[in-house]
Amino acid sequence: QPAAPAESATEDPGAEMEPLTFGMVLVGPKNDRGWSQAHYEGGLFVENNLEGATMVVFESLNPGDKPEATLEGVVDDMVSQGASLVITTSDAFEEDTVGVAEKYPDVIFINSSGDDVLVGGAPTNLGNIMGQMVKMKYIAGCAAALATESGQIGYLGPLINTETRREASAAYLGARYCYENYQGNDPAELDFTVTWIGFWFNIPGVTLDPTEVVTSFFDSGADVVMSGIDTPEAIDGTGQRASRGDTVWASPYGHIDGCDNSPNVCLGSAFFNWGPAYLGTAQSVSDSSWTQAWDWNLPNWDDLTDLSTTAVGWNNGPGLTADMQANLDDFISKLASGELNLWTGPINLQDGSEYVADGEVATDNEIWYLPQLLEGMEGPSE
Amino acid sequence: MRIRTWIVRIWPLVPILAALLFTIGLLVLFGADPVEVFQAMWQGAFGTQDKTLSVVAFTIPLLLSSLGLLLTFTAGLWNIGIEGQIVMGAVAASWVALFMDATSPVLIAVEVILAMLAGALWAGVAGILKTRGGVHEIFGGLALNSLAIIFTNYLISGPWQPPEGGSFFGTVPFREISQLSRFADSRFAPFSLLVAMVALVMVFVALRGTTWGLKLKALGQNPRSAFLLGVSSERETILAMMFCGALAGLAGAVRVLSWYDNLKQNISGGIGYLALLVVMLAAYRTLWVPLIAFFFSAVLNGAITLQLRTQLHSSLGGILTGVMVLFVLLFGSSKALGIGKSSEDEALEPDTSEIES
Amino acid sequence: MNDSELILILASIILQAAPLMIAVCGETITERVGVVNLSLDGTMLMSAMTGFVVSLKTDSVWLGFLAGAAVGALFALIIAFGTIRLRQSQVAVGFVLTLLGDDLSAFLGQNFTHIPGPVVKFMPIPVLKDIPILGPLFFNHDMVVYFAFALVGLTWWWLFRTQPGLHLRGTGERPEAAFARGVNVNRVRYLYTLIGGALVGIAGAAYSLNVKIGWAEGHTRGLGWIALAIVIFGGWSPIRGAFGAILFGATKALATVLQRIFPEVSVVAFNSIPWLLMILVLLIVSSESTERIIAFLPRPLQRPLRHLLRAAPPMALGKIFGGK
Amino acid sequence: MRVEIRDIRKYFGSVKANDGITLTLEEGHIYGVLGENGAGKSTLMKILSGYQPPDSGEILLNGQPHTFDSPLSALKNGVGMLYQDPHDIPPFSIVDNFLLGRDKRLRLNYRAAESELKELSSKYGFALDIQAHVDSLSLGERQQLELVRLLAGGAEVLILDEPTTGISAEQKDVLFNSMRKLAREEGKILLLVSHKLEEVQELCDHAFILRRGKYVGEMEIPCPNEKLVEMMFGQVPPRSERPTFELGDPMLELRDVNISTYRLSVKNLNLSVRAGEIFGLAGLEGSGQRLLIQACAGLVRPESGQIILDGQDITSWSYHKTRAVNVAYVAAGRLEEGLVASLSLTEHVVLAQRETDFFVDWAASGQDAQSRIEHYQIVGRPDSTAEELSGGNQQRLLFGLLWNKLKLILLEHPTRGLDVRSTNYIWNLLYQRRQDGTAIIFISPDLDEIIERSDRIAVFSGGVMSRIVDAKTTSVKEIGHMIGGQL
Ligand SMILES: Nc1ncnc2c1ncn2[C@@H]1O[C@H](COP(=O)(O)OP(=O)(O)OP(=O)(O)O)[C@@H](O)[C@H]1O
Ligand SMILES: Nc1ncnc2c1ncn2[C@@H]1O[C@H](COP(=O)(O)OP(=O)(O)OP(=O)(O)O)[C@@H](O)[C@H]1O
Ligand SMILES: [Mg+2]
Ligand SMILES: [Mg+2]
Repeated sequence: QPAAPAESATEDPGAEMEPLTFGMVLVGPKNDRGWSQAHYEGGLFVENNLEGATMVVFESLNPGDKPEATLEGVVDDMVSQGASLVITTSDAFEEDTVGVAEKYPDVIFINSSGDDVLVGGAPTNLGNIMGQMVKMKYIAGCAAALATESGQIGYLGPLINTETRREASAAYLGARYCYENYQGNDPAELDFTVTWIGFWFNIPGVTLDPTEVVTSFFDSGADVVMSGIDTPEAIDGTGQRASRGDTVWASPYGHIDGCDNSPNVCLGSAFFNWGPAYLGTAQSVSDSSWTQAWDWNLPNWDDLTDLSTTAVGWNNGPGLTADMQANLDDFISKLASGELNLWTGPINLQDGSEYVADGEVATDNEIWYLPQLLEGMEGPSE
Repeated sequence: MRIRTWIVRIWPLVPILAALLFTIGLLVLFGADPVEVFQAMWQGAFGTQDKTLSVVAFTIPLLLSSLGLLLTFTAGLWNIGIEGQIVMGAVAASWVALFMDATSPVLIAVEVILAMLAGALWAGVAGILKTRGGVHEIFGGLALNSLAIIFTNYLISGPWQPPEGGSFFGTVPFREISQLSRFADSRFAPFSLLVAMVALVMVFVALRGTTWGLKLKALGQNPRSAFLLGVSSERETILAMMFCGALAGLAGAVRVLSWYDNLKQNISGGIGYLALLVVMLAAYRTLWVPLIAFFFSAVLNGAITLQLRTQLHSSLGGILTGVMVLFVLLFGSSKALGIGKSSEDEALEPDTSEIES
Repeated sequence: MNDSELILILASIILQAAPLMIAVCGETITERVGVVNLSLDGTMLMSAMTGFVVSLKTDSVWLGFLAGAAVGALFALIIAFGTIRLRQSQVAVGFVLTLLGDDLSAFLGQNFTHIPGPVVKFMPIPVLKDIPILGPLFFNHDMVVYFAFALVGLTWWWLFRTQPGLHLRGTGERPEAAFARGVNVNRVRYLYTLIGGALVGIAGAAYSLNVKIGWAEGHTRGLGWIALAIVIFGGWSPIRGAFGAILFGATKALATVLQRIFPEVSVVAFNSIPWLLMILVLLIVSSESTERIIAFLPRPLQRPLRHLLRAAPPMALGKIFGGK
Repeated sequence: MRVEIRDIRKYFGSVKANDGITLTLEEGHIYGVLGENGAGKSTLMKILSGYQPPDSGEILLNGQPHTFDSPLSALKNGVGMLYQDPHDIPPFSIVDNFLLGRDKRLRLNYRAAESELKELSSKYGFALDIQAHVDSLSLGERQQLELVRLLAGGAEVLILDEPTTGISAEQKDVLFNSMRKLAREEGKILLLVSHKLEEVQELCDHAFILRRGKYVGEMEIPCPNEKLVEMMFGQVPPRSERPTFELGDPMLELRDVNISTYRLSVKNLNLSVRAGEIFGLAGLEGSGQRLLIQACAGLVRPESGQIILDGQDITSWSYHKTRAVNVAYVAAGRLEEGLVASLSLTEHVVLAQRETDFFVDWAASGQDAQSRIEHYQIVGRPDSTAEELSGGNQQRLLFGLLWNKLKLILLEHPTRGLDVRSTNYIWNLLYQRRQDGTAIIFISPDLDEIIERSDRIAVFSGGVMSRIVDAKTTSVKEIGHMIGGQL
């Protein structure tokens, strides 16, 4: 442990604020260019902006990679290293987090993307944080619709659950709107196919191989692929495809620099930015003002790439042409002003049943717990 | 001559040390301080009572699988399918734990029995594929491993998914009564240790003191002769596989009933493969297996703390064990290297000097 | 699905099968000379990682492939030394190397995961690529694919039409006879085990540089085992093996397509198709009952069918030379 | 060409295979090399042909010392050897097999090879089907193929190690004629390693005798057999007379049995063997006699017909079921199919027991093993492994493992590679078995053995079984012709 915190504490004007050690438990590798890396960078953001804060990281905590490790064991270690805040960054850890929260009542636990607080009955030292990725998915979907010439969009889905259904559907809503209003096409003609690989990332022999799914999207006529998985196969595959002379685009997911892998085919990436939320939590924990909450955090509409404020973001890609960009900006401003709410009825589920009645607007809960994909989307719902 | 016999005696340690040196070299390469590393690993394994307990707890499924493998190895079989057999055992146990209503002892009994059955059956499939279909158990096993994991994923994302929707991460936690009672809220269930010890004794006796063990040995050395001497190759092959599968299934049950408390995807995470290494490092000697299983478990658990303390990639544990087995395999027997070769040895060994040189 | 789309899909299958074809050729050579290199899965992970990192640092894919080949040869050398000189079990050494390669690649490659790097240039062959069907299928690819096909042909020719090839096969079938005819059995085994390993290494690099661009932990996990199975299915012939590789690619593509056609079926179900097929295929190749079924068919059919479906491994495969 | 072998020594640990052997070979002669099992014949020949280096000693060709680092270098210097088991490659086509190791050019030149093969084989009166694969050839043809290969390689000195075991009378004549031709007309030197004095007398003009690795003398042939035998064994071993025996009721009956594999099919076998009878089956390898034995043992299923043992129908029973009703099968390959190389004698005894109880009493089994070792005069300890035993001792062990009170014993090549002493011993064991009314059926490539040991004989040729002849009235010549197909 560095000696720094001690001094910084003395220099610190805000007196009794003692240096904070916090644990960060990742479900995947900390450099997966996606979900886990975003959390990890969120942690770094805290370290850089909170005097004396130090992060203890544990990556790839899942039975497949670490049969010998358990959340409890890891948390024991973190607490023994002085952690007073532990962030578990997957709904895989929901139950276990509740468990350790009860075991360590005076340590604060954050389970990102979990919903115990929303459901109720969670221990009082446990909170949930999630960003409203759906909003960014609207944008990603819109960008896709603006780019497509064949009218076929492929969505590379991970596994099927409420969260992934929610985000795929959001992307579809955005796409349908822009396909109709900016491209002036009949939304019924938009072909939006979701293919689920079976997990958040590629597990050879067990999931579908994302690279192959991407290829088969293009082979079957799609010219835009959106990624919903943790790793960058979509953008990589698209880049390679483009290098073979096809005009194709991709929209990666999860990390702000998602475009870097091959910029010129990239429409932009929707990403999580956990920094602000985690910083807030860390501060409130260290000045012991933290209170339990279920935070579904909003983007900063004024600047979707401002890492110090926005919870989720959209980073325009080099692949966008000028007029695509113009339309997209217009769409974003509509969303920002709230003049446009894509969850306004009539919205039907994939099986044709009505979900949001004409003129109604879906509630947060309805959006969070979306039971199926929406009408007009192709691909399995269950 | 003195020195030579002396070398021969301490030789077994040489590969182990070599493996350690290799790993240290790797650490230095990545700018880590070996001392700190091994301290951290020691802490992680035996620093606190909880840690020691989880080392023990993790040892048990590993030990059970290794014991099973002793049988298949003796019969000359490479039961790589053990990974899938563990998974199927876990699935069967989970099924009972999730859906059966009974008192705790009954539940546990049924869970254990079904787990063993499931593992045995899954192994039996590989066995039959070999004896009837001529499909080598390595490939049959690999396919069955993936199928088992895919099957789990189907269950936890489909029929067995938690009410709030399948997330592929696991089923709901089992009721307390359907889990093994643990020691001092650790993950170590004394019952499982008991079972493992019984298994150890049984395997030891089976291999040393029974005609069945002898049959397996004959089968492993020369199936054709064994058959003509009255050993029913098919029966014994499948039996060996199924007994191994049963123990693996048991290991799977221990995984879900005491290590975890629900069925997760890829519940085994390579314990089966690890067990193969254990048995190889033990040079197929029954009594060494428990020690080495424990050692492996300690190394891997130590690697957790290692990662937390030093942020080093936790595959280090795997590398250390892997290199160790490789070196022992290659340089383990001083005879193969021509060191301390006694004259009888030479008489028994077919002469190939003209080709060797 | 119209037929132009079908051709596209087939072309992609061929592209993705190319590295597998290379690996299969490599292992076929190794096993033909009597050595089982079971470490393919670990070897390919290591070479995929090394290949990617090297080409990233040197910004040259060719050096990447070279490095991959070197790693493959190194692993093969360990196998050869351990089993030819030290007389250890080929399966044991191979299996340990498999697991070791997996962990080692994860450790050494930890700072290079999921980052962009150089890729093999697309290189359609001018005139040929415009031939109707065949053009897009075979001549609209990159060096890796062309190399794969060339390699398959070359390997076949070398094995079955040349004097060294005869030495190679003789050594794998009956080393003592080959020795009696002046073949230096162990040198030949070292040589071809290394060559085979190098090819497997190239295959690994071909994944990280061309087919599954980039590196990540366990990037090619499982494919090595698949390659080993395909060698058997290929009856130790590079050409049959190449078909096997393409067939395998096709079933995986099928799994993807089926999900779109049957959304109601559980997504996971389709992922099991390749494995079920693997079992089935191995059954056909090695099961006695296939022999009986063939025996029922009219005589003229029997020989070609046996040739197509059945296969016996080289007689001395996995055996140590010098034993009684 | 003149070959001198000077003071050759080769030790295998404790075993002195060759212990200072010196011989001289002159152009145009056919030499016999005689000696009991393990005398060191094969070892010496392997050294002369460059397969093994000697520990010490030297080989001179025309006065020049030569060291052969491989069989090929020996062949280059004109020394070629035909091994006890031909060193060819069964799965190969004949041409591939012929080409392997021949021309140095990259591309294989099949046309040239084929014509050369044809030319040479016709020259020495061999009829080889160029298109066939090696594994479809009979042992005799495989030897011919090897010979052709050696001659094409320019062999001036030809070594044949026990070439006549397992080949037909015709093939033997062809072989011997070609050998004479090679020596007399082409002035080559030939060395014949054999256990069969008759052959040596028939073919050779000079014989060397080895014993326990040492050179014990040489003889001009022809000379009385007794002298040779005396030199080989030190003293003349008692010639075992076959005790006459009163045969019992039929023990085994085959009623128009048909067996077919996709290699060979044997049609309507009818045969009745009586209790205590010894029934010999002659024929080239792969003529069907082995199928018959294996059908009786339950190792192959007959297509149709009945096999009746002591009144009980055992048609298409499994091997183990058949075994349980006291039918024993002893295969040809000892360490391949019979013994487990790395298991101890005790372990073999335990495995082979009639009914095994679940737990092993090692102490008792050890004693059991020891008593068998004594009873069957096996050179070994209860804890020595099967592979440490010598060929003959392995065979003794196999017999030591047989249950007593058997109804039927099926034997393949019961005395292959054994010297007279071991052979007699084995047969005496079998004669004793008849007392229990055990019927014995055996296959042997050695016609003398068949005629000498059997009561009745059947000959197989191309899957057809001949009429059954009486051993007392038939002759090697007659059997030889029947093997040739004149049934
Ligand atoms: N590779 C070997 N390792 C150990 N001992 C050997 C080896 N080869 C031969 N021997 C021993 O050397 C002695 C001579 O063997 P060799 O085969 O030359 O006898 P032989 O005269 O050919 O006997 P046979 O008539 O049975 O063929 C035997 O005791 C044999 O066991
Ligand atoms: N490969 C081998 N490994 C170990 N020992 C061997 C080997 N070959 C031969 N021997 C030893 O050499 C001795 C003689 O072997 P060999 O098979 O030549 O017997 P033999 O002299 O032919 O006797 P027999 O007449 O019984 O065949 C055996 O007792 C055996 O211990
Ligand atoms: Mg012998
Ligand atoms: Mg001999």
